[in-house]
Amino acid sequence: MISLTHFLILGAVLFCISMAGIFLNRKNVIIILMSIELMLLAVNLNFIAFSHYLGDTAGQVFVFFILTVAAAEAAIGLAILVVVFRNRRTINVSELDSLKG
Amino acid sequence: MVSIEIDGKQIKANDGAMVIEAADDAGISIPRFCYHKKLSVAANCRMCLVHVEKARKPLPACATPVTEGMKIFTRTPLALQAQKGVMEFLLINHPLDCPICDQGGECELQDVAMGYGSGLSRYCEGKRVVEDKNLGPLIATEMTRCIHCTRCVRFGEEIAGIKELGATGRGEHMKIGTYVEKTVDSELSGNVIDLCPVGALTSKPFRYRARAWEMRQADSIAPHDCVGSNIHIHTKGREVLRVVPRDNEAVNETWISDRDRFSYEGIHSADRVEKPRIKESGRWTEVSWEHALAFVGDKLKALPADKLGFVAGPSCTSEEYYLFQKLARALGTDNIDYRLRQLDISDQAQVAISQTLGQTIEEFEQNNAFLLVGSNLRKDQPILGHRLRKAGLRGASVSLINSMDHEFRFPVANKLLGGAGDLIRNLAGVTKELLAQNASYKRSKDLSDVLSGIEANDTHRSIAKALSSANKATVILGNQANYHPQSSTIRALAAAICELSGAKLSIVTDGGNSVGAQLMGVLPHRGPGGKKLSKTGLSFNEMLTTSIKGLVVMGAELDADTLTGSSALETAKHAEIVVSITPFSSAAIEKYAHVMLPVGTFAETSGTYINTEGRWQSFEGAVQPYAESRPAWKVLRVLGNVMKLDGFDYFSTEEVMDEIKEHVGHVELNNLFEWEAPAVTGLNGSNGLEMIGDVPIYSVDAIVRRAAALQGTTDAVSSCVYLNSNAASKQGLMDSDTVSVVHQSGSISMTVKLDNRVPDGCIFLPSGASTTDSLGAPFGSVKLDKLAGSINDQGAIGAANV
Amino acid sequence: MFDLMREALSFLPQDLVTVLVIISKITIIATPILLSVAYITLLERKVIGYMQVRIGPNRVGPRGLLQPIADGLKLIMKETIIPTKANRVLFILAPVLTFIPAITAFAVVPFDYEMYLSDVDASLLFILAITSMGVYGIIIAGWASNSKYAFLGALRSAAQIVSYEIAMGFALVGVLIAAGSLNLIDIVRAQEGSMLHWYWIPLFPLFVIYYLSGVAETNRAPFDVAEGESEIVAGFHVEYSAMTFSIFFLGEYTAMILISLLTAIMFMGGWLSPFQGIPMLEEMFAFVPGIVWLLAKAFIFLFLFIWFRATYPRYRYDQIMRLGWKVFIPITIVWLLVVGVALLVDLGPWFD
Amino acid sequence: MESVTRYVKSLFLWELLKGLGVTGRYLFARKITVQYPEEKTPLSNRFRGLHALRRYPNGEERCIACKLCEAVCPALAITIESEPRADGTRRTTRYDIDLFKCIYCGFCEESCPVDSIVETKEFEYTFEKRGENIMTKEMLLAMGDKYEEQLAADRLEDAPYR
Amino acid sequence: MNLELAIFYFFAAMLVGAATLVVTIRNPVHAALFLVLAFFASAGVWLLLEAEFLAVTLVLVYVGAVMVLFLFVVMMLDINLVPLKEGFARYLPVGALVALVLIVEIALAVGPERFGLEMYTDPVARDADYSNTKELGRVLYTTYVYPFEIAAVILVVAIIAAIAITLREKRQTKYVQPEQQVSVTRKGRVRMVNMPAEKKKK
Repeated sequence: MISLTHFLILGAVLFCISMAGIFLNRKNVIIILMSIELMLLAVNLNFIAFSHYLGDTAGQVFVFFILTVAAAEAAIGLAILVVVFRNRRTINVSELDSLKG
Repeated sequence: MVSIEIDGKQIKANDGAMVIEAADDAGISIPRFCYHKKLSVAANCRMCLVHVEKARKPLPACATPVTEGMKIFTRTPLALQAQKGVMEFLLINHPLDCPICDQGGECELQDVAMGYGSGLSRYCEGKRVVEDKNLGPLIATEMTRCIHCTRCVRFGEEIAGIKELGATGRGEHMKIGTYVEKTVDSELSGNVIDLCPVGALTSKPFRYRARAWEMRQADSIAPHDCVGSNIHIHTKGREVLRVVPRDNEAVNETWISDRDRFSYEGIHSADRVEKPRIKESGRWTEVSWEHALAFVGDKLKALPADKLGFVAGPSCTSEEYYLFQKLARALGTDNIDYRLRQLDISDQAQVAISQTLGQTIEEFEQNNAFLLVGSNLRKDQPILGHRLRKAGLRGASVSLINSMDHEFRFPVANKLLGGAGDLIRNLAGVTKELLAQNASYKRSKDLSDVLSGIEANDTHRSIAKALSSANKATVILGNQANYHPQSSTIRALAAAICELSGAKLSIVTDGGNSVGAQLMGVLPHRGPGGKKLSKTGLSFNEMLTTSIKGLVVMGAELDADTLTGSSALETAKHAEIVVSITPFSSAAIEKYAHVMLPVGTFAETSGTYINTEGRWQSFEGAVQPYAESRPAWKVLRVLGNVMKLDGFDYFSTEEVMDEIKEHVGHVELNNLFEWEAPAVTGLNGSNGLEMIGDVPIYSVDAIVRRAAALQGTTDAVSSCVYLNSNAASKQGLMDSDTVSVVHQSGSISMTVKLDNRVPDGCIFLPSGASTTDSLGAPFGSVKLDKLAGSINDQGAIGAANV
Repeated sequence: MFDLMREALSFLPQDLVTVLVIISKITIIATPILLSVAYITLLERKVIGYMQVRIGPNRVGPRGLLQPIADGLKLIMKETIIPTKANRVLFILAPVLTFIPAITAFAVVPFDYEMYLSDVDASLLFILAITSMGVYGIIIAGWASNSKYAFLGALRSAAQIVSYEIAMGFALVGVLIAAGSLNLIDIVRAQEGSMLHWYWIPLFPLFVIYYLSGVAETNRAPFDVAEGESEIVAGFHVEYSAMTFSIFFLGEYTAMILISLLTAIMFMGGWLSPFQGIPMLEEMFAFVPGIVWLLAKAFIFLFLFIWFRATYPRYRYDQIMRLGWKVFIPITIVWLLVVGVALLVDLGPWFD
Repeated sequence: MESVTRYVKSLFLWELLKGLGVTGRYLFARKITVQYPEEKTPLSNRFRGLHALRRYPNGEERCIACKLCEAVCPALAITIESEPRADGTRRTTRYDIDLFKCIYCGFCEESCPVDSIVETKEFEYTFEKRGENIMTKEMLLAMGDKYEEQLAADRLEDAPYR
Repeated sequence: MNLELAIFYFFAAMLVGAATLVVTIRNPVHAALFLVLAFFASAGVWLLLEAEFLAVTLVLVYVGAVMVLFLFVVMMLDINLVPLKEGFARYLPVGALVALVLIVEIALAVGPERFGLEMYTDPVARDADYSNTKELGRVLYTTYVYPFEIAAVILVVAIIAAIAITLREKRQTKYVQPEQQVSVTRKGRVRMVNMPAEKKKK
């Protein structure tokens, strides 16, 4: 039988991996964005797991909102990325050191 | 000058000019067939009918002299209708065989029919058919196409001087042909091909080969005589298909000789060498250029400079001569010569830097008196012969001192014939007579000593009178005079005559570029531009008697291009290396040479010829050199590089020319020279027969000797012993007998031919052929022994025609 | 039939039997689809040929009937060329990714009252989600080919599909508002009554937009700029040959069938007889199984696909995007309001 | 009014439906496809197919090497070399047509003064090796011999219009 | 081990593997594709948790749209990958350490002693006609209607912001309005004028 623990551990591992991903790819904005998406996914997993085991739909509603906001975040993040690349010809975080637009 | 109006255009015309001339000058085109600016007016084609104001009928423009205020219209309905009508009449009997006609595409009749004719013929009866004539190996005929313009007939009468072609019959039955079955033999006969406005007379070697529009045209210079006729070379792909004249009033007018016209056949002879060849233990192998040049370079460098000899023929380009002498002198030798046929060069230090005509060709024609010494001008330099004839017809007095009774087609004032000795004796006679008249001559003492034994006869006196009385006179030394074993004496006497009579001295040389060879310094005693050398090298004849170890031969075949063929071959045989820079191979070359470097002929290289009047004429190559052969100047240039000699880095003949101009540009040509008193001795000859030699017109150089059509003409003298009937009967010989000819260095057996042009006591033997080279120089006494087994002994075949 | 199978296999464990039954159901659905894809290609060539006043393929077999088999054989036998600089794994994966979503969607398609593979509650959503996966095949194909043309084609195609998915989704929202369910079976049931009860009348604009978006989604003419041969050779599948190419083909035609079926189900009453509610005819045609009606309706839409291709010239790319964003989406939104109002006022005969 | 009609028409995609109508009508139109290898359309007697060189009835080749075809050929496909034959007549020694260059314009045929070079109705030919695209004089004459009857008939039929 | 557990482990392994590859793989296109796989796997996990609607939405929104956007950006930008991968090895220990510390912390916090099977009983089995979608919809449109509206506003703002950020200033292409194009008639383009013939001036 699957217990809540299974899901919680899975979420934790996922979160740690994405955390490590941000460290490992600290130069590449795209991968950082992806890692953030993964992080949110881990969070969502916990929400749904608790919602399921507690029999409360509120958790799922939260997931719904997180999905919405995450999509918006991805859209704006990528838009910024595209503009940055267009202006600077690079997406290397360590080179993005100019405050001038 | 009169002023006339043609098509509303005001024109000034010369008095007495014909309307068509005025129109041509003004650039107004009037169609014509029979009119030609170099020929007399016949006005028989009627194509040039024009409308003249106040004339009731259209008038032929070629036969209507201009008058003051004349108004001419070439485009009025009357003129156009007349032209259209004439065109229709002309086409009545002209076959519509343009597709198989060689003239198709460059036919005046075609062009004029397109421009002035009607698209329709109302004639529906049968067309006239005319039998074709055999005019020899040069001219093909299709007499049905003839439109009776009579240009060819007038050419024969007026230019060539032989009335070979003529019209027989009248009206519908008029035919152009030779009166009897005869070929057309003039040395200028090929010009009727250009003259013929239709395809009735076309070139036989070119027959059916190509169309006018297929060929590319390149300007060039003919290399076979010292006139340097301007020619167009017509090519298709890598092949030279024909040669036609290029108008140059100053040189060849609109004519060229048959030799220049048909020699191109030799370019594609089977003798052409494809790749460099090296002889190894008697066997020829083809090698690469790198290999061949390295081989030649190594061999030449290994030999001591004084054992090297450089020999060039008289028809190379100036650039080739220049590089050739530069190569020789860079190798440290002055053993270089181009005078392969001159036996006596003892006056080489005194003679002019370059031997020329001494005047321009146009001036040459203007002379009132001529003395030809040892020259068959008509055959040797046909264009000069034509100029001479023009002068002769005009009334100039022409005198000959010749060994053979060459035919000149105009009245000759005085004629003196005889062997080598007689030549000098007659010249001395003229000199003596002139000396007698002009006692105040500064060198009269030198001469009178020499000429003490000479008596002047009436003819001498007549010649002397003609020369001294004429306001413009010329003494011409021809090939025979130059080849003469005592030619220095001839030159001295001629110079003396000129000084005494005020005449000009003209020395016409053989080959296309003798003048160039002299100016470029292909001589043992002079460098480029006549620069005096500290040391005199060996001349060609001296090379033959010295043991030369390395011989470089350019543009010459030692057997046929020398008068002393056998000894030349003997010398070559003893050399360690003989390099032949030649387009062709031959049995003789294969025997004497060790390396053959194939080079291009005149059509395949760019270069410059300097003609006998000192005119520099440059030309471009018309075609790619055959197979792997290269232009000779490039071969010499790379040979210089291979031997690591300085100053051989040229990229074009123009660069070479620029360098030549630096050395030669300042030279002024003048034939007169400080002659030394000649020795007029040894004139009596032998009691027996004396030999006369000359190079026939179609044996002058390697290309001509390989031109098949020219070799089929009657001028291509076959190797026989020629003597007149008188001498023959004295010797007990008949025509076609076989005799053994015994001369200085050998004997050969030959057929006898009777020819009354040969003077008494002489026999004539053509030089320049491999069959006669073993006899040595063609002068001096000779013996004929009748051999058994002659044809006439067997009585089988009658006398051949003479 | 499946009950019989369960009984026969009762000696096996229960779970295994379930799996086996599902697999056999999948086979029964998938095989005809694959076969019909083959013959739709023939149909397409024939119909386009006829519309262009020619005969079309007629060499292989009687009247060209074996042509698809010959084509298939040829494609199987040919060498699969993988460009040197291509990404091998993704290059092979891409055609699979186009085909799998298209065929997976059939899992929730009901063919008759009781004839379906699975009755998913949110089957409409499922179909939407699964079909949106098809774009990956195209993007990956374009990228993995490492070719300019393929990449351009992929970008065009992806942007087009994503855009039209919105209009398509809105059109489906209209259906789901009208039917009050995300379940396809319930949607068909909601249209029972007569031909006039079908949703094509109240949702006519949505019906047209759904179908046209379907045409655009499948990259068919006149929206086939993704493979516009006059500009970018063949678009995303330039570099594909033989089997890999034929799987793209399979995917495209399976998607066509799917769109046709869904249109029939959602707007034309699915398996319902057109004579329902008409006194005499209803009985007369009562014997005809519902699946025949469904297939007949789907065939009409399939034929329209082909008809469009034979008729219309290709849209320019910017015109396609304009049509999707500026025409279709506004219309669907407006009509959603109309449907909402109609639902509020219980407009008969559909919303009462 | 007109704008209203146009609006209605565009709303109901009238033009597009008309287009569908056109193709729909043609779906049932009579098909005009010719089943090529079995059926063939009649060829004009001016059809321009593979070339041939004709002969006179006595067997003499017609071509006289006038090279008009070579000159007129816009694609420079014809190569002719000529020489007098042993009997002195003007003949070709080489007559090549490069079928890769040839554009089958028929100018050669039109320019030929003796109707020698003609174009047959033969259009079904292939090359398998390099070099087969060159039709030599022998091949052309063979073509002429093979189709002489047809060629003569075609020319006769067309004669009044030339 | 029953089927359900097996499916869980399968999806879990897929999720963890894909996630690991996302953060470690060199090629960002591959990373994005593995992220898609990760979303898929988590959708599978969510299905096990009976959140069908969210699972399908995850696929629809993330796989169908967001990741396509990611791929687009990754493919379109001409990124020089070499410098971006620099220092991967250098950061590896730090990253691993942080991840490890984090996982230990979480394990201490959410161990089975607090969230174990014993603590939480199995969720109550739903009725046959229970619809997750319906339930979610009910809650969303009642209790959470304001947050729902706010989320919608956020999305709209995000769309507008994204377009505004990337929009280039000037439009160089000369765009034709198709509706104007097709409505052109002869009348609108050609004007027939009646004029007397001009007389030639002398």
